[in-house]
Amino acid sequence: MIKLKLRKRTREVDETSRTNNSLGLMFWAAVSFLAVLTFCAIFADILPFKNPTQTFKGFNKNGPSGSFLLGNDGVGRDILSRVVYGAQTSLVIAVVGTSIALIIGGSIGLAAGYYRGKVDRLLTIMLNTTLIIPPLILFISLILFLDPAAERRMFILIFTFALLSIAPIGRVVRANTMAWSEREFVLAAQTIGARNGRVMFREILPNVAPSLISYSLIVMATLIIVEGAVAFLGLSVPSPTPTWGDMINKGRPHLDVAPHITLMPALSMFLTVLSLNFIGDKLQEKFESKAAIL
Amino acid sequence: MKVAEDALLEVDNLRTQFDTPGGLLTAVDGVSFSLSKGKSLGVVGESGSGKSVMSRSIMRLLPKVNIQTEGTVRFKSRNLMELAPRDLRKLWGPEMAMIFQDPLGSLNPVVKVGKQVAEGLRVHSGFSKKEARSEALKLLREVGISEPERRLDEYPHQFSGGMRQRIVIAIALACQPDLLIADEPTTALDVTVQAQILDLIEEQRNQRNMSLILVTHDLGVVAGRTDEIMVMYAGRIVERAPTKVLFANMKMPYTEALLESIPKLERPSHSHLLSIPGQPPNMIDAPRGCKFAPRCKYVQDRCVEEEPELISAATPGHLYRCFFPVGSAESADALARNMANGKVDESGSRVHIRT
Amino acid sequence: MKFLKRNIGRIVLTGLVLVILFAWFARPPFSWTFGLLILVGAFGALVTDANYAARRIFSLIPVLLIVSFVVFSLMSSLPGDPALTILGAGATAESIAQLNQELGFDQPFFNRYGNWMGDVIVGDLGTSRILREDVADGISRSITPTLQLMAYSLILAVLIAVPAGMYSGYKNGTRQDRIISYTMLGFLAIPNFVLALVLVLFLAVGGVTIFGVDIGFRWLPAARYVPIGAGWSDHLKHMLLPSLSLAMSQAAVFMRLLRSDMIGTLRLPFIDLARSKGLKTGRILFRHALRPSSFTLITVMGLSVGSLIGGALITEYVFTLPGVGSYIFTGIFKRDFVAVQGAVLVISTLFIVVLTFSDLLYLALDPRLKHQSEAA
Amino acid sequence: MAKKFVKAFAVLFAFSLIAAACGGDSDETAIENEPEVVEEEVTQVEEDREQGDATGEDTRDDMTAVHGGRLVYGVEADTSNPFVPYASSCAISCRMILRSVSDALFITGAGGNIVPHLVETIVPSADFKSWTMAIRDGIKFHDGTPLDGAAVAYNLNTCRMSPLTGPALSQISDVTSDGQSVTISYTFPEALGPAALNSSTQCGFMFSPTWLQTIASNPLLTAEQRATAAGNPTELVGVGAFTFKSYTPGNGNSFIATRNADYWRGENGITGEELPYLDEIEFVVSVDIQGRSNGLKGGQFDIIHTSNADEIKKYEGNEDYVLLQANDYGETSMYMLNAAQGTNPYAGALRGDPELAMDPLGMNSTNPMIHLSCRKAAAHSLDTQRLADERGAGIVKPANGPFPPGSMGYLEDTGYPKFDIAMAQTEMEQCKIDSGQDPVTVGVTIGQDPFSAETADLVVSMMDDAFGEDISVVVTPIEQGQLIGLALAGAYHVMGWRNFGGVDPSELWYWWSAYTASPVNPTVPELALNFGRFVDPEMETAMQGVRFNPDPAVRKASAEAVNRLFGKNVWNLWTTWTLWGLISSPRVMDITTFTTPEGTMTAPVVAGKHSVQQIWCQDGNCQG
Repeated sequence: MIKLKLRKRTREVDETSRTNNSLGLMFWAAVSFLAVLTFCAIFADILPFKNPTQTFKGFNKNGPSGSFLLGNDGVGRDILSRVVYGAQTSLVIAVVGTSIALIIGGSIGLAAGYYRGKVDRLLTIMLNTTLIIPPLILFISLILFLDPAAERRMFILIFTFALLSIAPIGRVVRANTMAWSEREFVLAAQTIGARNGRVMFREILPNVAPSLISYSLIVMATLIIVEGAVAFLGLSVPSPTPTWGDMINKGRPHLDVAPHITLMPALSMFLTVLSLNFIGDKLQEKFESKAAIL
Repeated sequence: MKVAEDALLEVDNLRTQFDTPGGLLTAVDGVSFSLSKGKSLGVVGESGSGKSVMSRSIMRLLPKVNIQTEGTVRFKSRNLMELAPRDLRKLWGPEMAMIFQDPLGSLNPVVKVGKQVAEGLRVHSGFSKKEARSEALKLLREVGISEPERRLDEYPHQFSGGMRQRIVIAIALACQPDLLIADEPTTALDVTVQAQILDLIEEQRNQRNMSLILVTHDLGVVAGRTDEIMVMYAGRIVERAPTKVLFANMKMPYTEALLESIPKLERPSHSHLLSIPGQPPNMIDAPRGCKFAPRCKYVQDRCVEEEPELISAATPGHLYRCFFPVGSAESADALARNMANGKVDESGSRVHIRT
Repeated sequence: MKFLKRNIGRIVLTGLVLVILFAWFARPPFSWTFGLLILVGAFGALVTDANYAARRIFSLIPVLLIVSFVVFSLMSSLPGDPALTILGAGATAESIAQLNQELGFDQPFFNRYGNWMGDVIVGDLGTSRILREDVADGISRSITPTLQLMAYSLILAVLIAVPAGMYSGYKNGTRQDRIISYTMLGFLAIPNFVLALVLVLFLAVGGVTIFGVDIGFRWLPAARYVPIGAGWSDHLKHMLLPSLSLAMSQAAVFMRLLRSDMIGTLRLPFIDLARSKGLKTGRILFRHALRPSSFTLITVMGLSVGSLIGGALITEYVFTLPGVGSYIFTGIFKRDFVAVQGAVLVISTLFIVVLTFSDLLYLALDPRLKHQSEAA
Repeated sequence: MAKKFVKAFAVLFAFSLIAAACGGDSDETAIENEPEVVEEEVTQVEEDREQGDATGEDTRDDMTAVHGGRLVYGVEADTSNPFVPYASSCAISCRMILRSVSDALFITGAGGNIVPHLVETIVPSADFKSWTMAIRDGIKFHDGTPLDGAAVAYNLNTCRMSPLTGPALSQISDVTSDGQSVTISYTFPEALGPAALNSSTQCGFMFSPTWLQTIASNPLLTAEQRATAAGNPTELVGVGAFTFKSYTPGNGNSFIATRNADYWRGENGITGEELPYLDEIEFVVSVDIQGRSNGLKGGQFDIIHTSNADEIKKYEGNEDYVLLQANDYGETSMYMLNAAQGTNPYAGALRGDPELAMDPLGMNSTNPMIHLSCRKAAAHSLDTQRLADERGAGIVKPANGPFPPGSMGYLEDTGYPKFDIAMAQTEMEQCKIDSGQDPVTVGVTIGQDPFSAETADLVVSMMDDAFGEDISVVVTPIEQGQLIGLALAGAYHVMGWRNFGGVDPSELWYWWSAYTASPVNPTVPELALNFGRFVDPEMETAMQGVRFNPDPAVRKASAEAVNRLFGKNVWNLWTTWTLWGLISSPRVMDITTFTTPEGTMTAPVVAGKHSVQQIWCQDGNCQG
């Protein structure tokens, strides 16, 4: 008995320095960065950004300057506005892809974790099937076989990314659901005769949601990197629509003479992914320690 | 406080504090005692009374982060508090060893038990693999494990709870320690197995002329098994006496309460923890006065105002911390007063008003 | 009869091994996958029991069927005139008709699938009309550098992640822990294609000149593959940068996992017992804490092979390595469906085998599970 | 008299087959072509570039060549598989490989003239309809088969019967041999004759007939022979300075050839020279120019080639490497337009089908570029000077036609639409009416490398600037080696391309002829060498003036007329004159030097290609 107490106490001790109610300056820095980026991406058309596809004659490979804050790329386009519009592409793909995966993977995970037994086994097999083909390879085959002409690339990107994220999200939800459905209040709800659907959505889901949200952020970060990789191979949304991976790829020939062309989109991607991961981590820590207190 | 000349372990004013979000938590508060070679000491107290933390503080096994320990712990005249981790490691095993509460958790689930027993021997005694193995075999036999040759190569999950604790004991005994600290060695075990394990520890202690600190929440466990008993409450020693003296003439109301909570035949064993009404005090912001006062049936205003010192009783070696010791006239008066003003009910139990 | 019944697993396994050996000698690209399959089987038999390993391997069959079906369906949804797309330049009407017949586009879907599976089972992945080469040969040739690349990346990632994760978990909450954790979080956010560019720029081709100061080195090769046969040191030198660029983000993932599991493990009582035995910290961490903390890591390592394969695609392109990634990459841009189809099939099979392997490894590392599996 | 005539024409005429080709790193894809007259020996690279034809000659101080060394050559593409000339879409990388393992019948001289190499003498008949060549005696293929008249005839016949190379040799009516002599008969009087089979022409390279007979794709084999043929078309058996050692297809893999001790120009050969100097040569495919350039800097490659001016520019003034630049044999970079529509009476007449459709599959029906107004609009919208400056690092010049400065037919003003947004918009209004599209939708096919993609972005943005919402451009990247396939099949709207290098316009006729603009062979319904598939009667007339009129003034006027026709009809969107760069470690010597056994100097670089027999490395060690 005393042992248990002691352990719990040391655990709290460890976490004080990190979670201690406030989430820390870094967390808010990350949130602000994402907020600014999202704001710019959403209102890019209204905000005074230059046309991301317009090439400015005589400005090719120029470094940062007064009128082009992040400089110009290999054909004189404004890197700042391309970074912002690239964020649009990345965020749309990541957010929509993750949302679809959340809905599908979440439902599967919830049902599998709640009903257990045969339902669980069947759904788990379904989830695992999507893991069979390595992600990038699956995506590339889809591109090649479904649409080599790049016209519906965005759709395929989102579809594939959603497909790839279903299994990880489903697994997290399943595990969480299993843990929560053991809790007293769930059992209580079941004993007073609440319908399964109601128990799942009213009792379990709200409790699973916090960790699910923080995990989704990490999934989004992953999707942004994968989109970058796909664009780097020249297979993402067709040019000249700006995407970060494409900008990095096209900056590659100029890396030794104008590194900023590669650096700027790479940095944006780095900061976005870092922020998402960081926020996800922090939230998870916080929800976990809360759950532990319960 | 006077210390015997042949003391193996002397603890002086030991204080352990945890740095928690809520403030500084004092788990062990100024504990002093000594233990002679070959003697055994029972440490008794409820959950949260600081006995486990104390035993770890003595071993210096507590993690360093956010934990402060003060005072001195002299073991064979060396102050453990001043020893470097390297030197401590040399003591652990051959000089002092520890047995923990949870026999399954104490064994590494992915290492064969033979290896776990032999490990200390390999590290401290410089045994070869083969020597260590045969020594481990001997140890397993000594702690009463049947078919030890076969079982050396099994994993902990393949053993029953009692067997596991025997293995833990074998591990602790492996390097012939002079001091064994057993921290609630039987709590997680069945009642029938409890006695076997305690007998085993006792038997081994006698054979090896080892000193023993037996930590438990169950006064019944130490009754008749240890030379001395030390009762702890809220991180302090509240009573200490040779076993016979204690049982014959206990002074502390808390000890009395503990004694009453020893499982009786008619009561299932797991209910004993609930048998002292009320909760141990908050160790972060402890009340002034006697820490047991809120739960004490003899409590008087003085107890709440002022904390009693640890004082000697008439019988030699008997210390206690109470203004109204059990069995004295003052305590009888106090109890009568409390019954009169309704603090204590007819059966002698303290009436608790929830706040 | 009784003997048969009791040893059914062993017998089936032996049979399976024989079949696989046959397939191995029949066609080379499957030597890799099936070779691994044999290893997995043998390993499984060793660490658990033959029955369990055989069951596990048998359960792969439906999975492999699903994969082959998915791959084949993709192939069948080819847009436009497949024969023309495949033949490309130099096509004659005769050859187009012949190819259409060969590919069996006049037959119903399931017939075609059946025929194709029949070929695949004996190791015939078809002939790439664009590379003018047997696909199986092409894959078996190009898979060696890729497997090496992946193996080295995994080793590097583990070499970086295990000490970092253990130390960070051990020093949980301290400044050192925070430095390591944040560094790794950073590596998690650097895509491997950016890391590859940066590594090449600064370690291979002399870097950049800023204000007249050269920043960078020419320590390591920037391109090409050197087989082991040409000398280990040369081989490893050429593989170092590609492996490193793949390894870092994996190392970050591994490290974070290990760290959190380590923190959990270090709170367990057996660590206290180990300490009370007077063991050194290093011994406690490596002998007692590492293995129980590594179960999640092993599962994730198996899964990470998937992202390594994807990463290899990019890495091989940047470093001019003739691996399976390059093979697929070229195939995509050449619109070489047969080659891509074959490569995807082989890679997926490989991936599944690796996943199975990591499952069995998990079993081997945790005797409690083995016990359960034996009981079941 | 006859001999003089030949010589005069030999200078002017050269002929090339498909040099289907791909600039792995350039923004256009190349169809390689003929050498061009080099007016003078040039020493100042910079100066020459101003004139439009920089030299590619290695002008470093002469040192004595030594034997030994292993040269690693980073090449831009793996386009050549299989290498057999009759079946290969042989680009520059493939040509370099052919030059290492075999020799051509003729070779381009330093003055752009044609010099016999495997051939000893050549004599035409009186009517120039039949030519007899005497092959040098005593030369053996790597497998020991002697190089005799029969062997040469066999090689030529494989090319004639192949659907790929056949159309370009359609003027040959017969090839006969006797001992060491070969006689080629033509349907027309041919002023130049077989001298066209020089080192710029893949069919000029000789391979062992014994070996060719084991190749299943050999068009001369019967069905039964084909069934048992087990030879590998990549394991070349030639007469060259190096013998085949190994070939592995794919990026990062390589073609390796080792020194042929019995080379006919070696110590055991008939000339008693000591070629080649290198022990081994390895061509490594590295399609990515950054990968190639990094490989050179990292020491994995000893020499690389590129037509990416941006990358070439980075090596200017870098003393760690030797940079040779060459645009002597002028290719032109362009966006090729597919004009296939309607019927083709010219080819139809040959085939007996007056209704021969240009686009039987309707693949080009939605392409707005079949309308002149759309082509003009596009041409007016492109700022070629800007393309040259920003994409060619300012070291290349904007092009206005197929003939670069210094070549016959070059004009200061070809009438090709100049960059003019107002004009572009006017034409676009017409284009919308003509095509019935709004916005006008066009697909652009380009190579998959980032540099090409970025150039395409610039082009698209120029069109956006000019037309705004009126145009919609879809850019599709595809592997370089596959571009040629799409071009041959006519499956594109607009394609980034590089072609039309040559000494004389006459050799370019089949790229532009109406006869080759639609399916040229009944068994090959898709392929056409006139990739733009335009049918232009005026072009036919002008090209006849270039091909068959011996009067230089008439020929020049005809060539200029061709140039003006291109300007007027905008069959292609010209961008720049292509520049090639060879970048090497300073240890590699005499990269472009090559003399015949008789001591005649040959042209150093032909559109990026050069000989490898006389390359040597300092101290016999290329890596140092």
